Amino acid sequence: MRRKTILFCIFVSTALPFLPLLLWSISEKWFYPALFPQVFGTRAWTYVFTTSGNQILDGLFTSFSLALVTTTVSLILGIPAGRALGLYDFPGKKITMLFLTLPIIVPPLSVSMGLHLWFIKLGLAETFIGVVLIHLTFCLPYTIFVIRGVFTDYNPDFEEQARSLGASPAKVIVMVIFPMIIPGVIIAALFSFLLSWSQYLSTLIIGGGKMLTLPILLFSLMGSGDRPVAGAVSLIFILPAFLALMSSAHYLGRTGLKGIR
Amino acid sequence: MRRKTILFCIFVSTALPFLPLLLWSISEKWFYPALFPQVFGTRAWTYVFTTSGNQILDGLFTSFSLALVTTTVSLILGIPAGRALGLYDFPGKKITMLFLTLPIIVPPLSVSMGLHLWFIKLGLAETFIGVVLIHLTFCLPYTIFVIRGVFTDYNPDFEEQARSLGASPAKVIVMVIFPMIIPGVIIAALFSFLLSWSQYLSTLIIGGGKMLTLPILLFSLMGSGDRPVAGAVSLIFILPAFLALMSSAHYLGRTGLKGIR
Amino acid sequence: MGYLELQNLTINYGKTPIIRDLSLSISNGEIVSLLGPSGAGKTTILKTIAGLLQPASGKILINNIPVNHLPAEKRDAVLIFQKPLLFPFLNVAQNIGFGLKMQQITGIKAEKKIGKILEITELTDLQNRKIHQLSGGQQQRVALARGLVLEPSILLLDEPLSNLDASLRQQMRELIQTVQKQTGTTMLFVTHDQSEALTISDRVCLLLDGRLRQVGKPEELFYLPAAPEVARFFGCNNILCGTDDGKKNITTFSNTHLNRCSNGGKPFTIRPEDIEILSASRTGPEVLHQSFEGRVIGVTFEGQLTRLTIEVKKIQITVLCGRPTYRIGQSVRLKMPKNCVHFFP
Amino acid sequence: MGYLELQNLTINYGKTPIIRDLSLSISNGEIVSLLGPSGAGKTTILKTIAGLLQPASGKILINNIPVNHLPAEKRDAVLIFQKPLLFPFLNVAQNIGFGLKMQQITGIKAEKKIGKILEITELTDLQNRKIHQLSGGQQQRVALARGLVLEPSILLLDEPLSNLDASLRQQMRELIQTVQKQTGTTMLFVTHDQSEALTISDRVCLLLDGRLRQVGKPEELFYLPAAPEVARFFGCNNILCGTDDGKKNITTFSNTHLNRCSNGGKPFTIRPEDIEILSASRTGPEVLHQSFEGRVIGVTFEGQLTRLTIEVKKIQITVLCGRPTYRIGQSVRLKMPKNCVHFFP
Repeated sequence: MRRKTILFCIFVSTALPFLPLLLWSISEKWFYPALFPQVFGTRAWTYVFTTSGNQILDGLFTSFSLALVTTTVSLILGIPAGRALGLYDFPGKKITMLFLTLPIIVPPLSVSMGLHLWFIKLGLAETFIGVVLIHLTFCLPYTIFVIRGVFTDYNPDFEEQARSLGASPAKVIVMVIFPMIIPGVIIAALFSFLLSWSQYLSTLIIGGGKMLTLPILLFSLMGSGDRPVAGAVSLIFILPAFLALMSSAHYLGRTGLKGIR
Repeated sequence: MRRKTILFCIFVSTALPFLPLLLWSISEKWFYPALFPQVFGTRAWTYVFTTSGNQILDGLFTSFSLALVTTTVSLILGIPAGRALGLYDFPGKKITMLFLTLPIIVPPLSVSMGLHLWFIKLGLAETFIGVVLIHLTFCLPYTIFVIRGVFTDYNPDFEEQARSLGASPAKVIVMVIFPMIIPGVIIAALFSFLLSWSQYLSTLIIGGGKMLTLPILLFSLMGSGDRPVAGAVSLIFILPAFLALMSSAHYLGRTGLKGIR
Repeated sequence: MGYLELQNLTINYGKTPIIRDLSLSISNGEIVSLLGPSGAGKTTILKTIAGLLQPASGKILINNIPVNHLPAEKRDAVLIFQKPLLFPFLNVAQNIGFGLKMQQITGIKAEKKIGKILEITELTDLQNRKIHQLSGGQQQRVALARGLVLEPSILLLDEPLSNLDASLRQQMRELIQTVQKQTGTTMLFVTHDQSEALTISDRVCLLLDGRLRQVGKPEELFYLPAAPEVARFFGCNNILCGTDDGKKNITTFSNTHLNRCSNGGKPFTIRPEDIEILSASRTGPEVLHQSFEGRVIGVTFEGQLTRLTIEVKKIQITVLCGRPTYRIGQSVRLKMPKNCVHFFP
Repeated sequence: MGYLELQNLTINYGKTPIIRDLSLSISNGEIVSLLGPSGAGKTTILKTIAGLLQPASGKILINNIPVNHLPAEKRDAVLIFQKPLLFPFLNVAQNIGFGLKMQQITGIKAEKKIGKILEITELTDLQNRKIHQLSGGQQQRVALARGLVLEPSILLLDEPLSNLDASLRQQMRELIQTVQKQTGTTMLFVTHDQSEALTISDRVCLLLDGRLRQVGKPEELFYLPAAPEVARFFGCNNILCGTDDGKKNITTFSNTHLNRCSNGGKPFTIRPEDIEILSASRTGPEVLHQSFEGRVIGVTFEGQLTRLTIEVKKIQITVLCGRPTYRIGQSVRLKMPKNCVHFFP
């Protein structure tokens, strides 16, 4: 009974915030004292998917490409680094881990501010690459952490066993290492993608208004007061997180959420 | 050699963003093409700590109280929930875990937007409690995750052994459970505090400009263009993260960063 | 002083009884082992005695006082778990002192008690060590000391030797015996290892399928098993139906059917190492009368003993002999000495 | 066909040699065990043969062909690790087929081979199971099958029984022997458990301190140890200095000093279970001449055997006898049968 209560509380408290967004997006009229919209309608969704909503589709594209590139780079650099941190002991490992946590816990606002001038000097401000780089400052450490977690549970003896069973070093990578770490890699990719996807301040500071990502559009929609459209865009904005979460539920369950706990 | 290279890269890439903040805060003049300030000075720091900087000290206080209350509530609710999730198997555990990840990976912007209207209706908008509640939507799941991690490595047999050695149930809590989980609790508290401390959008949306926390002041300073003061405030802003990290290095090392990997 | 009495104890897991109607009484200063296969519910019994589980029915008496209603911390019995479970946030001496602290015993009095136990368990040099600096064997010693320092009437030990490797096991076994002699503590310990139970204990209680099958001195269980299951548990597969000449000299034997005998025989057993193999040269009528001809069909050299499988009239008999001097196919004569033949009661 | 020859193999860990100058040759179809205490470098030898480590010097020949330069995947020897190390992302049949896939053997040919091995290892019913659905013993069987299916000239097994409990160990032991008979695979297996080595192998190689101390049949190592260390490894502590009457009848004996003898004696050993205890009634001069009077100072009932410690002229002798009929303090006469006395070479 006590556990069911806990379960119920958790469920309600997590689902609650998303209900109003849905309600907003299908409302035509919703004023202060009412608990639910007075008039329902599809204006907001029509707006988002018609030509006048081009800006939103562009934002979707910008956000998506930013997140994709950031994630790819994070994985390329993060997998070898995470493997080294997870499998081997070496002097300075502890201090490395400590420094890696820094960008995760220090707010992106400060990091972005700090790097802004240097980015201007290097011609990176207001560019796609610049924004990718600023996103990498937190996506990469996060990826390294998750991959490191994968490799602390990883037994390199599997590789030797495969060698003795006749697998060449190349085949060991493709047929042993890769399938062994793929659940962790998917989680790392997921988080890296969503971290980049949901950036607001850092994109604004380094992108200088040139990179109109979905969160930036969303915030300006908030300011303009068109809440139904903001609600609809907000749902689009949440969609990949939700999709990714559901599709990776299998892996999340399997690894016991080791990567992100 | 290869590992030393990795180490060096990691070190440089994490320390780099904070150097310009320091330089900004002690500069009087720093214009575009120069790599370093042309004129150094203490104007920014003087401003921050004099009467004219009262607003900043107020912001510091607001941020600190918000983070402290959020963390306390997170721990009070998160420890029993995390214990249940970590120690026991029950139907619906997996789905609970899945829903718990939602607020962590869904951007605070959407959550805040979604809850804003309901908060207005409940009279929570623009209040301290309202902002605490919105911070809790992500601080609490995070805390539950970390505490759950602590309890998956925890052996409840310790409690039975203590009972057999003569400890009453109350003494078991104080003298066995508490010291066993304290490193994890410290990490959970730390992350909860820093998560709340660094919130910008959610505070802005729910607080409606009434809760002038440090990040909100910082962002408006950015806009005003007084970069030396922004740099100094930014360093103050980073300080607790840095202090907490250093003071908890002991625990972080001990638990192998299990809580946050 | 330490008397323990269990009266008709039944313990359920959920609603299934796993221990049924168990009665046992242990005298002051005895070392009694509770022996049984893994998963037989041995630990459950210890936890019930310690007060960490409630029995479905039955009484538990410590020093003749019923303790069913007492919570674990108030029972005069300390359970030492299989894993050392030392508190990682305390050092060795603090771990040992934990129980004393719970009893409000502090200061010099506690120090004296701890010092004495440290000496007995040879841990004095390690008293300021942290737990993670100890080896597995040292941790096990500290766990034992942590229980002993409380001078409980009954010390309950759950597989105290199972996590140790061979040489440490020997050391720990000797330590438990030494400690028992020095302190006179009544001990009930659980094990699944028959040689451990036979070596260390004054009495052995064999638990099979949730019931006590036999309680007695080690030699009694080993040489005079109460039932075929007991004999099999101690590694004796020679369960046969036999007829004797009235003086326990077996004249004919056959296989049992579900441990029962038809055609007038009585079920008996003989330990494989008690069967004698007669040299081929002895062929007098007396020898022929009291022995059986068979053929060696299996030889496994196991070190101290060699395991022979010998077929006598299509019945397979296991014999353990010394040096491996027999070959497969060889004809041998077996003798079952009458003082070694045991008819089941 | 499977011949393995190691010539003067030296293996370093870092710069410290851990295996020195090891030579060994194994014939087709033999089961040879590499026995030694934990940490003796046994696994290192297997890894070196398999090609996962490079020796500092020395040659490895498989079927008379030097293989030092070949990478692991091209050597005709498969190493089965101590842990099953089954790939969690493949099912049982896929795990067994992994090596075949690496050799480009697929389709019906692979299926046939896998099917045959599944049968031999009694895994046919489990072939579609996922790894995490298997018990520890089943996993170990799959690991063995995964190596066998490749029909390597040499199968290297690293402690194949160590992760199993007693009854599974027995099953797995029999499986290895059955498989060996059916496939005729040459096997080199590593163990730290002497009874395992003695039971399963055609020949035993005892590795102590990085060197092969003795190689031979199980009985040779057990009864004719080449050195006191070998005798001690097999649990025999009776290492003495003795003089004989020329016919191997020991007339006097004394303690050794660092395994050496002063005053003319020669070091010898006798297994504790080979020493006879004479009944007190036999007192003829011949008996007195060939036996030694002593006093029992320790009795431990261990089940099949009873361990007696007997003091003869202040020298402690260990004797293993059958039933525990002796008491501490009792006077006994020991006889050391001359065919059981072994003088060290």
